[in-house]
Amino acid sequence: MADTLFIILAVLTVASALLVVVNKNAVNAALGLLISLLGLAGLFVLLDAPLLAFVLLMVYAGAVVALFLFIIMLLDTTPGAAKPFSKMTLVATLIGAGLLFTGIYSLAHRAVLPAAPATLPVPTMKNYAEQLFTTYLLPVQVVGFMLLIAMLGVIVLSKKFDQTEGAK
Amino acid sequence: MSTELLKLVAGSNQWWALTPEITVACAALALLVLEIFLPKEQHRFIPHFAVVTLVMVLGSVAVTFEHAWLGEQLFGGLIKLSQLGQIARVFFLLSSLLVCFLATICLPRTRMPRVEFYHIVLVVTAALMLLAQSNHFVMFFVALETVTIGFYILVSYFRDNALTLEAGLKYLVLGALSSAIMLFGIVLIYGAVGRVEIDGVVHTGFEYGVVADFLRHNPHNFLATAGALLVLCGVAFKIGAFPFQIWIPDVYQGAPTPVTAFLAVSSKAAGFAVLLTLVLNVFAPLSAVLVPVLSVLAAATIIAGNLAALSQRNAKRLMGLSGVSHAGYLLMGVIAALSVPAAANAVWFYLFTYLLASMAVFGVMAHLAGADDTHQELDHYEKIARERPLLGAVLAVGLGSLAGIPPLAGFMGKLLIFVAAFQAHLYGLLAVAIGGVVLSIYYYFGWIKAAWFETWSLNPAGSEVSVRPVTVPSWIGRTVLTALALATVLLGFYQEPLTSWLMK
Amino acid sequence: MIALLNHAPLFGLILNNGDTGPVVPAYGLPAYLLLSAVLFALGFIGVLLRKNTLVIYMCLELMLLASTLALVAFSHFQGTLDGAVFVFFILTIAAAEVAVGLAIIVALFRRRHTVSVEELNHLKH
Amino acid sequence: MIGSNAQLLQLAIVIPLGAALVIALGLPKRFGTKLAGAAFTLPALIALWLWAQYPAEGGTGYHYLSSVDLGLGSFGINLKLGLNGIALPMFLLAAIVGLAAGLFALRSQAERLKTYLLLLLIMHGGLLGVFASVDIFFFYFFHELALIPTFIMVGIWGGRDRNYAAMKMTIYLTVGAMLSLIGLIAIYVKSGANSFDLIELKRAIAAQGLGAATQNNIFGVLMFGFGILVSLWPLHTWAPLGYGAAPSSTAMLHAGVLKKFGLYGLIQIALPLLPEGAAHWAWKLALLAAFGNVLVIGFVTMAQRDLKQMLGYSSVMHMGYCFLGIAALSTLGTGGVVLLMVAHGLSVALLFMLATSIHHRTHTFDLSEMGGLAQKTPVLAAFFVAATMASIGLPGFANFWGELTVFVALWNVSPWITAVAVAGVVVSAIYGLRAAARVFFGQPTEALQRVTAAHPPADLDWVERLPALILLAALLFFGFYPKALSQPVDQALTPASTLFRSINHHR
Repeated sequence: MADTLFIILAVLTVASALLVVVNKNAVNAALGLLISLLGLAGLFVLLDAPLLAFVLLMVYAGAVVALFLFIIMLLDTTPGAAKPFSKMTLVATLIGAGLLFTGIYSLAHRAVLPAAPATLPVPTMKNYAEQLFTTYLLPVQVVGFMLLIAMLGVIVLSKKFDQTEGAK
Repeated sequence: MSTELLKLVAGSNQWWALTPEITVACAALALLVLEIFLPKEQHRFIPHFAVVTLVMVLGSVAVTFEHAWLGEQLFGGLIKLSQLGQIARVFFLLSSLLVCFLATICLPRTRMPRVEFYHIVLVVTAALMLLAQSNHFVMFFVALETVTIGFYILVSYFRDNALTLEAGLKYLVLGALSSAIMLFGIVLIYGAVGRVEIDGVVHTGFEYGVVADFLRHNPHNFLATAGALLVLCGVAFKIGAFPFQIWIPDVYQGAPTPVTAFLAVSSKAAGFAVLLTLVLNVFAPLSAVLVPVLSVLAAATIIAGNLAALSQRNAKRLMGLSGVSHAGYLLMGVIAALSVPAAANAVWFYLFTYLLASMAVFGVMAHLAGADDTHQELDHYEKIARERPLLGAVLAVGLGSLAGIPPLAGFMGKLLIFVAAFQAHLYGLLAVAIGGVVLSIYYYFGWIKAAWFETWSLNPAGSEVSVRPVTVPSWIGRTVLTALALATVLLGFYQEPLTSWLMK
Repeated sequence: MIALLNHAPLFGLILNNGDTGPVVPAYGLPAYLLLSAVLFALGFIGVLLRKNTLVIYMCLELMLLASTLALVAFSHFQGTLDGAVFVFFILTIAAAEVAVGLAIIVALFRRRHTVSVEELNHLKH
Repeated sequence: MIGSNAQLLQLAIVIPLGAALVIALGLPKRFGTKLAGAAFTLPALIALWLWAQYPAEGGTGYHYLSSVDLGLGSFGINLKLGLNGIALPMFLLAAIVGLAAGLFALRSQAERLKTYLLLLLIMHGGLLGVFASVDIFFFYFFHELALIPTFIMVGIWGGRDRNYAAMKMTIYLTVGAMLSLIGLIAIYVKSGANSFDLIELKRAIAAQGLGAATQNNIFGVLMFGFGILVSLWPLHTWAPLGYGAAPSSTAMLHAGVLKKFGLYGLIQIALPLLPEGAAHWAWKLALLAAFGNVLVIGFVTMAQRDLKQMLGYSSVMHMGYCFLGIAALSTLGTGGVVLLMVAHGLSVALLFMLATSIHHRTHTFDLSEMGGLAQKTPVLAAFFVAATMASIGLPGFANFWGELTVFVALWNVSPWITAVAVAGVVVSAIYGLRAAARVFFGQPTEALQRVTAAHPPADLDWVERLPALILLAALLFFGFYPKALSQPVDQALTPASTLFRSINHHR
């Protein structure tokens, strides 16, 4: 059962990711990203991380992709006659293929992967919370500041001019 | 929440050790509070608050330089306090202070909000200090991304200028790309190292110490090596090493001048602080792979930076590309540090001299920039020496130091690195570096020439009126610029203050 | 792509040759890693290939997602929670990055009326 | 404990630099020129005092030693000052020429005189520092300190083509300085002394010795690095151009003193530390110098029409003799080079100064537009002819002893090269005397007559006469009493004779 699900989800994820890369239309690309996300969320569930799957869907599907779609609609960029690819195609494909090959090669040569321990800690909400608020409290605080400057940055970059103080 | 948990929090999180970072971050918040509560006509004092805070924190770090916790791991191993960390703190605080100074010159020319700028600078400063002291890849990545996102905003801050936004977008795309590559590297390392149990506590492949241990025992692990290389790619982007230097000229030109200075000095120094930690402590067992890769990178960086800078006429692009070549010399120092430990101090010495000289030059540039911040050509420097001898002199000292002309500080920096490289037997690289220095004399001298020689002719034939009005430096501006120039000259003659402090 | 995945069981079995548990999926850590590598490579190709900045940005997100997948897989198969916790941070950072990035793209579009990287060459070379 | 003479030596370097600093801080012009005058004079007095105090049996070691740690002690860099028998004459040369150039500059009509004097003072301080440094790092450092003002002065106060000349000088000399720096660093690293102190280096290298290949490589780097700085053919092209454009005081100091840095470095550092390297390169150096600097440049000099360019080329040519003396690899040759450096420094400074005086009166440097100036300015003519004769190397002037010693030393190595070198003297006599004749005798050209009608030329006033007298007096003094210089040099070179014997034995 799990194996079948894995294959289905993996194919779904990769295929939709391919859609993001090759599709001419930005809207379709965003939809591809969305489907890819769904596949990933499914894989997360397979990996015993349903909470992460939920967060992924919330943040990405709920916010990021929605934002993308919103912006695409807002900017109304017509999928013009221009080709969607630049002339760097060959280079890019080569590098990408190289990366792929590296990944497969490393796996095929059995890069020494650590074996699974006997007991797996259950990733419950409580476990995550404990980690986040003890060990990783400092990065959590830092991320808070990061979100603050991101918010301020978006405001600065989008606010109307005449209210700014330099104008007086 | 159980009491046990609270105890754990209290036990492993030594917040007081991070007082400088916390103070700076709180000051950033206070700026926003001040903006809300202060009456509008007093808003111009808000930047002063930021500057005063930075000065105070800088002073307190300098006073408590050798505190009791040096060498200790805090926050359960997220942070490691060290001598180099203290040096990095001083460096970033000083640099941000000067960036704030530049901002007080440049921001009033635009109609952009000001408080937010200082707020972001302060937050980025705190993150930079954490970055240099992090001992754990999660902390490292979070701090790095905070810095990066801050820079995305700062680079595109003058959004009424399309070129600035274009630079912002370029920095955004390439920065995000490098972050993604680096992240994948971190993940690979994490996966390769796995879990280690010491005294019943599980340690993961995020901790520098664990990774170093693992690599010492498995120097040929493919996943870990690939991960390390990917992480170094990300760092190479930060420092602008070849082939990740392509973003530099465009972004440096488009970014507001204070931000260009911030990028050139702090961002680059952060890259080298991280690189020194990673290469010397974490990835040192991979030196058989790293040394050739880094050597080729360093040589290519020096060549690419210098060749590209030769034909530049835009001052900001020139600073960017010449900065690339400086990154090359510094990389040479990092490689040398693998076999000659003193080279790490030489790298920091170089970074400090680079800070002083670059900030002096950017200070002059900030005074000369007109309404269009992206349009700063060398031709605009004509008549500067005659009309504003102070600016001309500071510019000459700064550029001279960058070019590594004795007796200025930059020469000492280069000398120490070259000596270290020689001791590390990096002869080929040294030859490339020497060639680079000679090339750099050409374009730095061209700039000095533009400011000093061309107009000082006895027969001012075809003299046209200087197109752009120069911002007259205030007394603060004069003081800061003079101090920078004097420090650059002084460090060339008398290095005791800095070296005694770096070599402890 | 699918052909590649079909070879995954070969890799997957490597880890499971001594398994005693009742239900162990045939697709182990290597399969997830392979999938992650493929996603990462696809995203990378997309970033270099596409001209529309919005799509480039999506491809960057794809690369981040590939990392999270590998992270969760490692975390699961090694029994350390740290990897999964890191995913929280990555998701937050990615969201912030997207917000800032899109703000810049919109601001630029207001001035230039284009989102194509080919037309973003006004900075002097 | 450092003696009072050691403090005087420190003071001699500090005075010009300190005066420059005070002027830079905004001293009014009136006081500025006075201060500058004092700062040019005092080091010369100190140098004379130190020379008089130098023990007759000075031996090989350094005197007036002092050491200051400036914060790089852990790298083995200390500001260690002192003079030995080779450094003493050079220090004296720097002080005398500096005094003459300074006095000349004080009364020159340069625009922004204060800045000009400031830069000249820095240059002077650097020059004194070069020859007083025992630490080879500071030896290099002071050289650069003197070099930078040179570029600036050429670029700002220079004559025709100053931009191009300044650029070309900067690039050539920076390359040369960089190469020399690498050579010095190589010595520092390879010696294992962990010190830039020349005394320490000598001890360390004497103890362990350097491999032949290492010596060859380092000497090669130093030879070309220093060679560019001294205008070794074919890397000399910056010199005539730069001197042609440089303001007179700058040209006096650079051609007279600063240029000797490379030769001094070869004698003081490269020869004693890298004897086998020297033996390996000696023949190549001799050939380059004899055929390049002496013959080729000699003929090029004959073809010059511009007085200042001609002086520039002739100084390149005379450097050839210095290289030949070094390539002779003998105590005699090396000692001769020291004498020749002092003599040439004095005479070329005098010539550059007088060339400017001529220009003030004729408003041209073009030889073909001059003539008959001797009738109106007999004193100037007398000085110029004397200086020309000195530079040719006629007996009675210091140059004679230098050249003679070099030729004798060369004769022991190769009579053929000696023949070429002596032929060079004839060439230099031809162009030198012809130039003197063109300027001062014969009939004035029409163009000149127009100029002299508009500005009737006066003879040398005391402002020009005083520096000229100082330089000429020194030339004559050393010409009639060379022992004053040769004695300390001889003593300093005593150990070198065994060294050279062993090299020559190997050859």
